This record gives sequence, C-alpha cells and structure tokens, in this order.
Amino acid sequence: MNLALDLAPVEAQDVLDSVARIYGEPLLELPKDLYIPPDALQVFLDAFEGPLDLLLYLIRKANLDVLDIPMAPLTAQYLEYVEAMRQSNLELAAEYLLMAAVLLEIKSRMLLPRPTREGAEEEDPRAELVRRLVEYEQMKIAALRLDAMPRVERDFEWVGVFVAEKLVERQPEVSLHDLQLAWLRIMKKARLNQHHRVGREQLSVREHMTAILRRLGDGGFVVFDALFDTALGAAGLVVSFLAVLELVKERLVEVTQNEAFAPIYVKLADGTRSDA
Amino acid sequence: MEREATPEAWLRVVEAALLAATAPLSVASLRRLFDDDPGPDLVRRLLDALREEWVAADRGVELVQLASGWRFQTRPQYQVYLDRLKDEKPPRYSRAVMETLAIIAYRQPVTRGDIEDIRGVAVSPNILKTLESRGWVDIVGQRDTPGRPALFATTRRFLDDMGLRSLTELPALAEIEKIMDLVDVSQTEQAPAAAHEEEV
Amino acid sequence: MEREATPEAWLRVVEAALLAATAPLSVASLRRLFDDDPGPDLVRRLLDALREEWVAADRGVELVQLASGWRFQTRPQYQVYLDRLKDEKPPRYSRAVMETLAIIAYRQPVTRGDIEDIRGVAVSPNILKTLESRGWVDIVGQRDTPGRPALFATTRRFLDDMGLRSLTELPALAEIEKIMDLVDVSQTEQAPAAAHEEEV
Repeated sequence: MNLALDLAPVEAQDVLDSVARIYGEPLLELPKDLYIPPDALQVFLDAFEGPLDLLLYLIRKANLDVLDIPMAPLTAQYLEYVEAMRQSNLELAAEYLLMAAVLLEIKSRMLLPRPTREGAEEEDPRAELVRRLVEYEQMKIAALRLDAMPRVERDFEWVGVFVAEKLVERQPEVSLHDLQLAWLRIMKKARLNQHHRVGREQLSVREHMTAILRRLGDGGFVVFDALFDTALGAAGLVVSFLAVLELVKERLVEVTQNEAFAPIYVKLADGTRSDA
Repeated sequence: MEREATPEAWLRVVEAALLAATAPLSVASLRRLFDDDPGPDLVRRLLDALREEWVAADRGVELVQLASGWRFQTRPQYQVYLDRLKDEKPPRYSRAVMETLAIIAYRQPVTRGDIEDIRGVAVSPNILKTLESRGWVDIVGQRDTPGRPALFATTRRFLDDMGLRSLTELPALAEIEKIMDLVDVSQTEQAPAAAHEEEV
Repeated sequence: MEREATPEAWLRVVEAALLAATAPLSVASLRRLFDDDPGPDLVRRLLDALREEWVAADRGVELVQLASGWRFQTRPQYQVYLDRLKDEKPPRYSRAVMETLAIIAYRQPVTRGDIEDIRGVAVSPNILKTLESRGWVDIVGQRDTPGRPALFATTRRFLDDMGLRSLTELPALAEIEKIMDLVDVSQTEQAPAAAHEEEV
C-alpha cells in the first residue's frame, strides 16, 4: 500500500538534500523548541509548492499510507511547521492556513461516531483531501517527467541551414483567363459608347500589322512582295494583305510605286518610325 | 535539374528543403516542392528513406516527425558539445511553471482556477505568461461560467519542442491511475465514493 | 561519446554544430566544441574533409567558407524548389495594368490615347513602363498624327509567356460578348448593371 510513497522518492530526497546542503543539518527534523533562523525556514518553505506539496512530503517522510492517513499525527505535524513559520513572522501564504483549517476539520469529523444506517451516503471525511493529494501528486510527477523529456534548445537543436538565394524579383503571373476577364470588363464599360468587335480574323490582321511594323522598323523601303510569306498559305496571305491595307488606312505605312508594274515599296509613314 | 526525375534527385530536394526549413514541414508542404505533385505516399516513402539514410550514416543530426511535420534536429548526445558554443543557457523552468504546464498538458482545456485547485496555491500571472511567451500554451476559449475565465491549452509548438507528434505521446499517467484504483478500492471498503472516479 | 576520440566522431560533432548554427562558425569557435582543444589545423582539416564528404554525396546543401567563418547553405540550383515552399502570394498586376495589356493585345498597334479612349480614363506612364519592363509590350512605331504618339504592340515574349503561338490563339471573345449581351438584356430589366463587374 506504500506504492504512492515509492513513486518518486528521488524528489523527496531532493527536497531533503537542498535544505540540508545549505545548513549542514537535515532541517526536516525540525526541532520543536529550538530557535530556527527565519531565513532557514524561508528556504524550507520555498522548497514546497504549497500546502499539498508540504503534506505529501510529511506523509512520505513518516512513511504514511496516503490512502489511510492518520489524521491526528499528520495534522499535528503540519501545524507545527505552520506555527514555526508564523512565529518567525514569515509571510505565510493564505493557502497554508486554509489547509490547517481543513485538516482540523477533517480530524474533528473523524472523531465523530460514524452513522451506520445511512453509511452508503456517508463519505470518509478524508476522501476529498486524498483525492486532491493524489491528483496533485500525479501532476507533480507528470511535471518531473515532462521536464526530463528532451526539449529543444536544452537537449537538442533545430537544424536550419542558410538558404542561399539570388534575389529574383517575383513577377506577377498572368493567365489567358486574366487577360480575357480584363478585356470583357473593358468591353462592358465601353458598350454604351462604342461596340468593339474583336474576333479571330481581326486579331490575326492586327498581329500581322504589328509584324509588318516591326519589319519596317528601320525606316527603309521594303519590297511589297517581301511582306508576304507564301508559307502562310492562301488564308495567311489574305490576312497579310488586309493588314497592309489597314496600315495604309490608319496611315501608318506608305506604299509607293514609281510607275505601273514597277516594284511596289512599303515604308513606315513619315513620323511612324519609333526612333524618329 | 527538374528533368532528373530520379528518386535520388527527389531525396536530395526533400533533404535540402528540410535542412533549410525554419519550421517543421508537413507532407502537404513537401509535395509543393515538385512541379508535378508526387502525391502523399511517395513523399512519405522519401521521408522514410531519408530518415534511414541519416540513421545509417550515424550522424549527429536526425530526421524526426513532429506534430506539425518533419524536421532535422541534433541528437541529444551531441548537446554537450553544442552547449560549449552557447553564450547563454536555455531557460530553466521552476517547479511552479512545470507543474502548471503539466496540468495544462494533461487536463486541457483548463482555467487558471482549475490549475489553482489542483496545485492548491494561487497561480501567478507570470507563470502563464512565461508559458505563453514560449509559445507552449495559449488561450483556446472561455468557459461559460461567471467571469468567463480563459481556457488554456498546449500548442502544436509545445509538441514540436518536446519532440512529440501528439498529446498521446506524453508520458503516461498509468501508474498514478493504479493508485486511484487503490483509492477507490480502499474507499469502497470504508465508504462508497464512486463519484471520485469521474472527477479524476 | 566524449571518449570516442576518432576523426570520424569529430567530423560528426563539427557537422552537427554547423548544421544547427544560426550564423557562420569560425575555426576558433569550432575549437571550443571539444574538451581538449584540437588546435586550428586539425579543425581546418576536419572542415575540408566535411566539405568534400558533402560534395561527394551531391547533396543540395554545401559547406562554404565565408569571411566570418564556415556555414552550410543550400546550393543555388535548389532555389527553384525552395521558392515553391514560400507562402507569399505571387504579386498581382492592378486592374489598370491588366486592362491596358488586354487592349494592347487585342487592338494592337495602339497609342496611349487609344487606350485612354477605350478605358475612359487616363493611363499613367507607369502602367506602360511596367508592361515594357516585363518585356510584354514595346513600341513598334509612331502614328502620323499631331504629337506623333507611340504605337504599342505585344511582343514575341508575351506570346511565349502566355503559351501562345500567335495572337489568334488569344481567347476569342465574340461568343462570350454575345452571351454577355443576352445576360445584360435580362439583367438590365431587373437590376442596374453595376453588379456585373464582380461577376466577371
């Protein structure tokens, strides 16, 4: 039945040691009537995380069964510590005094005769205290185990090598869909004023217009025939021709012929040259 | 590069990404490395192969799987060396901090009041602040009781930092539960106290 | 560990330290790793051996020497992969830029004035500069009208980037416009056309 006491004896030993190491004497054997320096008591008190911790310590030290706590001696011991601390004018957390009251109350209830009839309803007056002690002990041990687990920065390090990167400006990505949406938006807005009709044919004419403008970019004359690539096929040739006509109409190119049947030359209209 | 579609080339890409990552990388993230999505299974196979490769080479660094993904970390045996390069020691946490952390980890979500009930002492706001600023604990909601107290829980970062994949990998509380059984048994002998079981 | 004083064990320690370091490590720092100072020459030999080991394995990460010390870093060829892991959203062109691009694509060659006529608002020079610097648009001439405005057209690069062989492969709009007309008719009866913007 001493399982609880065996669970973490190391921890209890730690408390013992840390106190004893400083003052060279096991303070746990607190002499009842001897003067104890207040700071020694303070160290002793600081070793505990509260009344539950202190109680657990007392239970272990006396090798008591946590499940069947003899309330009278435990309460007496606990009150001894609390009294010693109070006499030393130590600032004692309210929880310690509250626990003293709880212990005294349990002790007095234990002295009362137990009702036998409605016994099924009656709880051991210690039950709540035991529950709290066990739950606290459970978490106390869990904290120790958690602390013992390998933890980053204390027991291991993250790996993170330097990323060598050339700073390349990220360019927006544009899809055909984006382009289409943009155009449709424009068309909608423009609908009231004018109606743009752009189909495949017109586009191919426009493409050829651009190509011809690029071709004539240096400003010189180009033989008309040279603007037509027979590899494009009949449809392509027609489109190329339409492109030239459109360019002429928009006065972007000039077409000249010195005499009938002489070669036709095409050049950018004056002022159309981009480097002009 | 992109054309060298060999498993060896994929391994090297995944390895480089993991070595350079500043946070654990999920399988989903690693799939994004490739132009053609290799799918989750292939990525997992690559990760396993990579982990074994590093184990076989007996390096001071290992590939581990954590709550939020995969990451390379140094093996604990090497910390004695690495500590010598450190100017400052990592923070040590007081018992109060560690007990609070344990209660949040095992009993989450909990309010500050719950923590105080279990520890039997007041919990200073600094303790919670310490855990929050370490990124191990955060507020996940409020309990629907008067005052609407904040509910604390552990974060994914906590699991990552402790080398865990999930809360189920926390050290078990099994032995203590055994004690609780004993408590119940002993209590049943004296007085029935079945209610306790659920409370714990 | 400390007792395994073999060159292989030292290599692994130096490697772990360099992989975990957040800044380049000098030879002087690396000497501090060991209980018994190995001296600068041995550390340098270890670094050379380590560098060669990683080169031989053809990894995506390499050991490099910088002014301030040694560090592992990813090889430039791997940037294309690592970039894919970045969450940052790709930048987007403003609506004005996209509309200008669309007008140039569908109506080329056009002047800035043409674009303004169609869009109904002034076109800032920055918009055209953006498209020119992207290499998608250039000036193919000047219209023979007062002021000799520049004529803009799309480039070969634009077609390549959009995956088109020719402008005729741009999405045909006639059918869609027709559908839109129908939609407009029906919707004009019910609600003002303002809402359409979002639908498109």
